[in-house]
Amino acid sequence: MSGAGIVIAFWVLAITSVGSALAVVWVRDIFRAALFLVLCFASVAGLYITLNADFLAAVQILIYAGAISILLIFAIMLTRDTRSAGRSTYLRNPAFLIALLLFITLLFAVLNTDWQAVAQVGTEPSTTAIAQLLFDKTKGFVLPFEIASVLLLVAMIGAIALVKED
Amino acid sequence: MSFKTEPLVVNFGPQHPSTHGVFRMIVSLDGEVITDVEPVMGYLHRGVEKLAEERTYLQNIPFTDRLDYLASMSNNLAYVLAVEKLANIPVSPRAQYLRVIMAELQRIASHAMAVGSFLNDAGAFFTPLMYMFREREKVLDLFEMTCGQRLTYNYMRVGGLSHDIPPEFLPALGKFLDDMPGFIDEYEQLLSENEILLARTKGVGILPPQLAINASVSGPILRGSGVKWDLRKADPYCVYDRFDFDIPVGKAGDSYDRFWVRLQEMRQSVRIIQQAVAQLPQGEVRSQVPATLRPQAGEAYAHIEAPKGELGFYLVSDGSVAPYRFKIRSPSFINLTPLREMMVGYKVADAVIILGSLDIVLGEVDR
Amino acid sequence: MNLWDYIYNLANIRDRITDWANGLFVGWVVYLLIALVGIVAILIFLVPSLMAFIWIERRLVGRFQVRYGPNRVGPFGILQPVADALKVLAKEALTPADADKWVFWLAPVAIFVPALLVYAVLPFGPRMSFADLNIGILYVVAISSLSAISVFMAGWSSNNKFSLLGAMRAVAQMVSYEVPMVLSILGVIMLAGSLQMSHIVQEQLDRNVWFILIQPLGFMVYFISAVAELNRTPTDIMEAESEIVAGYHTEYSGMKFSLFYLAEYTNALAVSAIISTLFFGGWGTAPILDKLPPWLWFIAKIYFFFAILVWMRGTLPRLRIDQLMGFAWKFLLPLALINLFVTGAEVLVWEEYDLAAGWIIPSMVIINFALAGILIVAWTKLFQLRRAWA
Amino acid sequence: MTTAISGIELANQIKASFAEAVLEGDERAVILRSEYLTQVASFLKTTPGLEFDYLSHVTAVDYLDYFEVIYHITSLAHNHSAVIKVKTPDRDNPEVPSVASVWCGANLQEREVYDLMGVTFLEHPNLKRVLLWEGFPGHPLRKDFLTLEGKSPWQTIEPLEEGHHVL
Repeated sequence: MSGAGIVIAFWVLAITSVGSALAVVWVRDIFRAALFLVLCFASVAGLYITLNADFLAAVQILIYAGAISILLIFAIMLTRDTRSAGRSTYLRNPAFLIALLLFITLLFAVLNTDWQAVAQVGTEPSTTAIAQLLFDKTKGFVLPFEIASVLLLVAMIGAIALVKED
Repeated sequence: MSFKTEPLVVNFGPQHPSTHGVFRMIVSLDGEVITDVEPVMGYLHRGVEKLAEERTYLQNIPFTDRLDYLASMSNNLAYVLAVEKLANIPVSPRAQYLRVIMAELQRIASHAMAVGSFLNDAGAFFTPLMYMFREREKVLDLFEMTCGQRLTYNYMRVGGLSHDIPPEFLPALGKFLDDMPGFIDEYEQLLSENEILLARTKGVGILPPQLAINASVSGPILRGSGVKWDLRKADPYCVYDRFDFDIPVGKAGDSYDRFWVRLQEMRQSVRIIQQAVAQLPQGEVRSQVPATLRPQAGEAYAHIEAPKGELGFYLVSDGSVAPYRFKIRSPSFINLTPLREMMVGYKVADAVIILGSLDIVLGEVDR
Repeated sequence: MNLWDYIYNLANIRDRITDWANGLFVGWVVYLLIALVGIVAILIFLVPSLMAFIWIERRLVGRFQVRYGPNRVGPFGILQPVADALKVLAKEALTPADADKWVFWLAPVAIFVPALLVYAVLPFGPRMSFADLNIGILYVVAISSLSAISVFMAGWSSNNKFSLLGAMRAVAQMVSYEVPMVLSILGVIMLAGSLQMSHIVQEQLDRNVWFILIQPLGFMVYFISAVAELNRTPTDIMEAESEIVAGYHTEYSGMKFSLFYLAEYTNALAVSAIISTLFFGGWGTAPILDKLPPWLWFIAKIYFFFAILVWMRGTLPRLRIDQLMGFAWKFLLPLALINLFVTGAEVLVWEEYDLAAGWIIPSMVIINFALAGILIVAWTKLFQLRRAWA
Repeated sequence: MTTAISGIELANQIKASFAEAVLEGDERAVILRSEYLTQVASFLKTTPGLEFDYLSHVTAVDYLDYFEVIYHITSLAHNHSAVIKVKTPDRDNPEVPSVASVWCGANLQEREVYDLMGVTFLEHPNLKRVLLWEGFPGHPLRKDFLTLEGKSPWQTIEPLEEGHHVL
């Protein structure tokens, strides 16, 4: 792959992802906002591909664009009146305050982090490397991984138990 | 834990693939569960009862063709029976037997359509419907041979039939009767043990016998609920008392039972026709009736077991050439009475199955 | 290299073009050119295949339904898809007055793009993939999960209650069937030790066993869930004609509708291809006819599985949504999980004794088929006990 | 064979319980006073030996100076049938009590009679037009329907909005 193509792809994807993220916030129609979120997720997946992280890209599509957005859509579906959902509420000012605080924190973090730039993007497929990192016998993360799965399972069973009618 | 959800009101029809014509159900849904149903009909109302008051008794026969257009012979029969009762007109034995043969062939054709479109409603992609069309086609060929028509026959006359059957009719009928039981066996094998069909229809749209009787439903729906009531046995008309046949009844009163009863009735119809052909006498098929019939003032109610249920004609005469009152007791219309009770609590997808199992024809519902 | 070599493996043509282009152009032009060649090659396969599929479906369903099917346009009605396409193009593209116009117009495109993207990784023969990604099958799963969103876009934007009902059903169904589908694929992935499509095929050819033999249960689960994702009968609840008119595409007409229609066939083709790849040895040949090009074998397998899909459509009635959901969660998911456990154990055995031991594969085939049979029967019985009418 | 119970015989049985209810009884039918209709109906439905549990049909006839509402009832258990009738003298405002509480099969049929003949059924659960649309002028099965101001009913539909009719 040539450098020029990657650069062009990066800029297109970067502008799309930032633009769609802004659209999520600004668009009044809540359903369209969700669709822009999907677009945002997808362009982030594209960014992963330009970094040769294809496993991560596929997972990004599968989980974020595929599953999380479906969850959002379900929530919209259950919303009583979506047409008026874009109107401002009494929570507007507190929300603005919290968002501002978060933004300042993030900005602070970004400026204070020592970013390690890599000269050359890895060309090898990253799937095996990720598997090595996760499941390696000595320095892997098998235990946290399993704990996370158990946690999810418990949450799922709990949810089922909560909504079960009888 | 319960959620407060917004009910969704959906209009099924008047233009919808599964309402079998222009019928409308206003269905309130909670998610996919039906909470209320209101049938709306009349989109095909042509005012037949009013029109018939302006025409002679003979001229009214074609109107009856257009009520339940899938069972015109039965409609003809019920109407001419009512006129004969009103004016005391005798009918020759041969005509009686031919009437029975035609009515039973009509029942096979109508039930074939009912079963086929019921399965179509269940979601089978037209295949059962096409198979059933194949069988109905044979009956229609027989009718075409008899009276030249394939849908609106206008074959029965007051005092008999419009004309005798052609000579090639009986051999063709014999072949049909030989083949038909095998086909019914095949359909029974293909359909009544299909796992998906069972899952979709068993326990769906249960109509308890008490409610069925109270709501005046008739025909396969009443028998599907386990009530052994068939006018061919209970109040024999024509020569039905001379034939040996069974009345199939359902057990649970669900959609499957109604479907099953129809399949079995096709079998019984074949039996009746076989006996009728064997006993068929020679002779005239039409007695002398004046073209402008003037029955004496009075009233008469004649009913038959049409494919869809009790089809009755209530005629009031004032001594003129036209009926003073021409009332049709249409089974499809009255069978819709317990629609709400049958549907509430089931899923949207069940609604079309239940409606399909009722087998309504809108020409008859709206008249 | 003679002509037969080029026909036998079409990748040789691509290599030839690459060599030729390398001498003429700079790197990125060659890159684009090869990509273009690949896209054209896929379209050359896809467009006639779609037309053939439409024709096959209509013909076959016609035969199932004791009628002729299309037989007027061209010999055996073979030009019927062309006539269909022309008719559809001439139709008016209606947009409902209260529709969300942007989303309404975008949805047909959005449903067609993922359907097409899947073709990038299908291995039509040795080295004959557009992009032989090393995450191949994961890519397929990820991309096809996007179509749920497109369906919901169509249903929501139409502003029609039937469409919305269809869309709600579609989302619920697609999310549910994704789970057993992925779990059933996992068995194959574990056996092959790779996500790469060509590697999965090569593994089957090297070991001389199609994975259907070791993964009968996985195949069954995958097949059913894939059919459910395709929304064809008996699982076409999201566009159930007799219930909700046409579901999410009730309001679509003309070319926009035909995009949905084509996407359905494109997906059906892709699913047939994936089934052949994962379970039936991909381009692998049968011993007698191994002189035929591998890609022809692959296409033949695709058509075979499509014919099975048509058969199912022509035969079965439709399930209800709760039954369909119950089937996914209570029947397919447990079976897929059990299959996963068993396969895991088998992979360990497989690695312990090397492949040379001749008894391994036959015994695994026997064990797996017996297990699949027992489980299916046992689970069905269990299901029947719970059914109210049983 | 369904036995038709003669009106005279049935009238005597009804008179035994409701002396006032019967107006007359002829060979074909019993004619009841309309105010007793519901009581007699449930009497006919529940009395052992009669048990008319099945309402075959309900209809009405316009005899110009009065309406006659006719009920064909059947007993599935005993296989006999009977006809009961009610006359409504007031032509402008004909009223009959509803039997839908006794036989729910009367529900749709009484609506139809109301729709086409204009007989009001008192205490009917849902007395709306069934075949014609709400707002249809007149009741078409009445003998004087066509003299309705010399205007066809179709000309009476008024457009609600531009191009939209609500039927």
